[in-house]
Amino acid sequence: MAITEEATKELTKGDAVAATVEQPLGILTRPTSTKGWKSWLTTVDHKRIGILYGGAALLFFVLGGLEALAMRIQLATPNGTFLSAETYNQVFTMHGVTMIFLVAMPMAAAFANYLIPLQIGARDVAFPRLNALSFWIFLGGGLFLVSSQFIGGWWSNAPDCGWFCYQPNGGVIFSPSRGVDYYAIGLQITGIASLISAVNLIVTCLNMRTRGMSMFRMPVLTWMLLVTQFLLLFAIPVITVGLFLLMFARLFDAQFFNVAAGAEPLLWQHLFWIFGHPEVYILVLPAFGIVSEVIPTFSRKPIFGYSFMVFSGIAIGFMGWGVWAHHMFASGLGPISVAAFSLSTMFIAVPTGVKILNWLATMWGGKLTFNTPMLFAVAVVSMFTIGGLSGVTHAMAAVDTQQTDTYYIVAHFHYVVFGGIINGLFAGFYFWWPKVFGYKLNEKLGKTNFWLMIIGMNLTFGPMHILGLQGMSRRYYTYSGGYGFELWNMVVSIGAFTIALGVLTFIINIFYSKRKAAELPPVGPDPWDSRSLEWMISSPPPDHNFDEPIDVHGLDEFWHRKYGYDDDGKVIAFATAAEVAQTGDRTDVHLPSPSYWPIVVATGLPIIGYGLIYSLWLCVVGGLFVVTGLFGWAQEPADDPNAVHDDHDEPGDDGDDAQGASALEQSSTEEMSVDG
Amino acid sequence: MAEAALDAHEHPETNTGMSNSKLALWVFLGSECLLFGGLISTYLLYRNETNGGPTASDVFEIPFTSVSSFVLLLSSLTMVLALSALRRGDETRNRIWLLTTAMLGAVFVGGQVYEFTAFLREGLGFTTSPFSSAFYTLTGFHGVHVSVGIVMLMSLVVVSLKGDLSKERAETVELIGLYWHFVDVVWIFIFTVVYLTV
Amino acid sequence: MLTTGFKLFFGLFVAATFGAVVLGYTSGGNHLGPVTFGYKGSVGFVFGYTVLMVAGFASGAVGLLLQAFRDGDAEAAAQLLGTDTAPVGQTPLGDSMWPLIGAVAAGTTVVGLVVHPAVMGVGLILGILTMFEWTMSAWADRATGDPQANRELRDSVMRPIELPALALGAVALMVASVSRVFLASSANGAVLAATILALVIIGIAVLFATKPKVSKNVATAVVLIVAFGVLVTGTIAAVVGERDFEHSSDESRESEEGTSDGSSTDSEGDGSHKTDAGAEGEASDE
Amino acid sequence: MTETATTVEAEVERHDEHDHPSDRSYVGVAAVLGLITAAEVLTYFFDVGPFLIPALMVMMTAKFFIVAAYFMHLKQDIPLFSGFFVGGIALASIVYITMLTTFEFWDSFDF
Repeated sequence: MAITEEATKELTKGDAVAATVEQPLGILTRPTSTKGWKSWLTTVDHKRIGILYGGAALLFFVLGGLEALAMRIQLATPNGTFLSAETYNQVFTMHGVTMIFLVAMPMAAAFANYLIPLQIGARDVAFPRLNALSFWIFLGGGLFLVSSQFIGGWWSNAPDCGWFCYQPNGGVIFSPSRGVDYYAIGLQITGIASLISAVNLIVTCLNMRTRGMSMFRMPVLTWMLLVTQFLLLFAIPVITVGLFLLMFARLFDAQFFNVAAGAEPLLWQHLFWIFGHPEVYILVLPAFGIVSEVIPTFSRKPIFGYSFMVFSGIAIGFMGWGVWAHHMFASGLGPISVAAFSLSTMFIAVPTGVKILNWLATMWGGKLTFNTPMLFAVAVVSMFTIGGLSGVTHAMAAVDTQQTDTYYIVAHFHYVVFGGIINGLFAGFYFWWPKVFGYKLNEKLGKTNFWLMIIGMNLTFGPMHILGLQGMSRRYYTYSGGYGFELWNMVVSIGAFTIALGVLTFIINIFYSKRKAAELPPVGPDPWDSRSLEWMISSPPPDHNFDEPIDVHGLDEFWHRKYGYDDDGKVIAFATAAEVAQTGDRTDVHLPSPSYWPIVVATGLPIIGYGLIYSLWLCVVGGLFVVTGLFGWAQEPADDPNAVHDDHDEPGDDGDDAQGASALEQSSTEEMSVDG
Repeated sequence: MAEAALDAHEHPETNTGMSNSKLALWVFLGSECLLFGGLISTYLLYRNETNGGPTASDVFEIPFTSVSSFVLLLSSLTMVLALSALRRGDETRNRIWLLTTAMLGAVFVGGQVYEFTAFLREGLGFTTSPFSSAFYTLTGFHGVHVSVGIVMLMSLVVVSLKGDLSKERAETVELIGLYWHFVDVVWIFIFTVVYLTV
Repeated sequence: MLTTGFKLFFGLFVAATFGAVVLGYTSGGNHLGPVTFGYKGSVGFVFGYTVLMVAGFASGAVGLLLQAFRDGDAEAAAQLLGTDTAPVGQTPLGDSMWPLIGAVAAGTTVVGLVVHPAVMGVGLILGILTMFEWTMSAWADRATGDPQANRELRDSVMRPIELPALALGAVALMVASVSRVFLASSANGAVLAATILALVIIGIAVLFATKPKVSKNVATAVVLIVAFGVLVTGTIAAVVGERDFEHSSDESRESEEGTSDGSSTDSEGDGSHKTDAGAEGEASDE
Repeated sequence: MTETATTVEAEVERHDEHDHPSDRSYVGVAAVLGLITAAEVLTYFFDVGPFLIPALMVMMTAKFFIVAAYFMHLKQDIPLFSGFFVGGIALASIVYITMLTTFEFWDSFDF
């Protein structure tokens, strides 16, 4: 409990203290640094954790993108020899797993972590240390998965069963390498991270809103992220069950998927898609939320039909649970299931359509500014609509049976995933970049980035519809000439490299703009003339977020502090952002203290994972990390009583598991407390 | 500044009026329902897939499992008694009941180990059939939850012995109690669905 | 120059070693065995020989230590260090039980060498534990100048390891013992044993809860007796072994309700011993 | 048995929100739970014919609600908590039961 720091302080005050106290071994005391790389390992600040999430996800994005390029090199021409069949299986599996679990989900988590507390006017999330824990667990799980590409030989041990890993194809007989073990364990680890994060953010949204911020005054982004967290909360356990069964089946010869013993391999498909369909919305709802922030700002109009937006999001969240079997039409479910799920799938298009129409209505009659974030946001609206429509086509079971496992499916979900999600995330990057890092990304490079990506994606995924209808199957590592596949495959590959160029432009833009930013004036708190609370504080925000808790009187509080209406009902500005915004120079705020324990606990999990695969003894080591970490965590107060002079937290040391840990996190609820 | 401080201290309460930890625990328990639901469903799907091995009615020993169920139920009672004692500020009784809860939990887990060993001896291995795999996974998973609960309870006892578990920290006991009751509720399901309907 | 402490322990050393050698010969060892620790030739009564030898060498080591530190005499220490006064010792954090546990560990390891590898394993684990804990305590003793701070420092570092280990250990022992007892009983005996065990636990708890004024010593004693009883019964049950299980299907094992069931119901009422007796009877019945 | 239940309920209801039920009422609740469990176990020894499954389900649900309401004090806590619990269980039941029925029934119909 870092008691020694307190004692040194006493000495400087000149109090008569009996003992001379020296700093004992540094690592055994509570971390205090707020600068340097070490501080990033121990940080519990939701903003820094958000940046960590984003950075890690971006790295995985590049990795997953390289895998996509490898596939496109292989398929650009008939009878390609760039990848062997075995490697190709691993590459497409890792591409899918990486992009979904290690890019799209954590990227959304980055926005959620960074923005939710700011948008609801909170000082931090409900459990800052759990927040750090979920990031480190995610990173550990991600690296664990990726390590399968190197451990035991270059691309010989990665999962090779496709991202949904159907059984018994993913069993030991058909997939004898350790790859599927990595898949099963790695995804369980990242699942734990998502679950912790979901609990944390749900509590944050329900419990930590600032005065006057009722649920229906929360920005649409926060709402969508909240719905996402609920979906995660309930969907993650389902896939955990599935992965658990898979793990036991592979490692300990359990009979869950052994048809010879009377098992039903469809069980896996059900469990996977009960998770998998909500997962689709887990991925896309944050992007919807981002678009719902960007479009009103650059249309200079409030969002059209706020409550419709929110309720359609909630409706999607609910209905997402009733459609999973449409992924399984080709598996012989029986006509009634097929009919029922076919119907429910058509219905889910309704709330999605509501959203599209509301975005259009928001733009309708607005003063539109087409800068990079807006361009990406509009791209989401259009591209996602294409993806949504092709999705409705395979709600018809008869059509679906023809399309299943062809490139038509690949085209469809990439229009959703790339057109909807990645574009949405890029809109978010360009939009909040000045808030997070204090400088704007260059517009010219940004627009280049946008056009390269939008043209690239249509070149890549558009022709895939045709290929699919022509009968080209997905997941074949090569094809023969003479079936009419050559032209479109070449186009697709060219498109893929165009996208890669676009992403490269983005990365260049980051560094270029950072260098340029030194010559430009600071961006100020509100570079886009926006509407929600995060723009009311300086850019980048101070550690403590808000100097004073903000009193919220309505939706778009910040905008209403800048603008009002005259007698004729016309909008007039009566304050500038700089006048309204907080300065962020307060220095006496009691913040949650950094902690070593999250990273200690998180380190244990991949070790346990390797242990399960290679030697159970390692599990003991990993378990030691986890248990020690949790107990150390539980006895460490959420905020260091010695960090600030007012010691109003009872030093807690109870020993128990995560629950007890969260009991202690309790005190961080009161992080808003300020020493007078 | 002083006002702000006052303000901040006057409004420690949360939007829902409930502490973050308690809310978080309930959110977590909601998620656990899906976890156990999935395992129970797996079991229900495979309950008759015995692959030529022993069936449920061959091995289950209802009288013993009934006693186990009673023991777990009893431990739920002692758990609330522990919490109620601590809320009154009665640390001694709190300790007594916490320890009792842990011991009863250990008897339950001991019974499960016994049961597993007995089933194994009678030819129901983990890999015998989909039924056996599903049964061991479900009940084993529950057993692990109970064991984690016992470890937390024992830790609470130690903390209490060191004098660090006072009335003000009753919520910690409450949270662990909620977890414990949840595990009990799951067993109520398992006992009926798995054992009594063979 | 020989200190009093040294003399005492050296005497013990000589006596014990001599005793060990004699024992080794007289109980059937050959002429070289007992003096080479059994390396060249055999030792008769191995267990007794080992215990005496270990006692002897332990005494010898302590004697040498005492000689080296002049029986802990402050002036002598100062002389040795070449300073005017001996450095002021720091207040240790409190009573240390690690020397005791360390001794037990050493003893267990040696006995284990002779008796069973599992016992040796327990001894080794205990020994490693002792070294680790002792080291950490020693470190914390000197970490800062403030004993209070030292204690908290030690706790903050060590409790996350100690607490779960202790809890896990206790749970594991209890679970292992209880399940052994059930396994040794007949099917109905197990039902009975579980019932009685639960009743005893709750009975004791109710007893304590209604009389919270019971002195701490009595409470500790009862808890220890129960724990010890459970452990001993578990060990006995483990040694007795599991009952015979019929492989697969067919459930005709209801017939084995011995008389011991009845006897154990009689003895309900006063504490764990009786349960244990009951369960034990159950065990030996098979 | 019913008598115990009603007294318990009455006793609990007399307390206001900040007051927690007394130890005696907890013991009463446990007694009720014990009796239901005993009834459950009895179905194993006595044949109750076609009512077995419904009876067991009813008793199981009753036990669940009693534990949740009294031991987990959802009765006193805010409805939100019950919402999470009931929501989780409802979602799990609907989704998983649908899943199980697709294995058993849905392919036996012919159009």
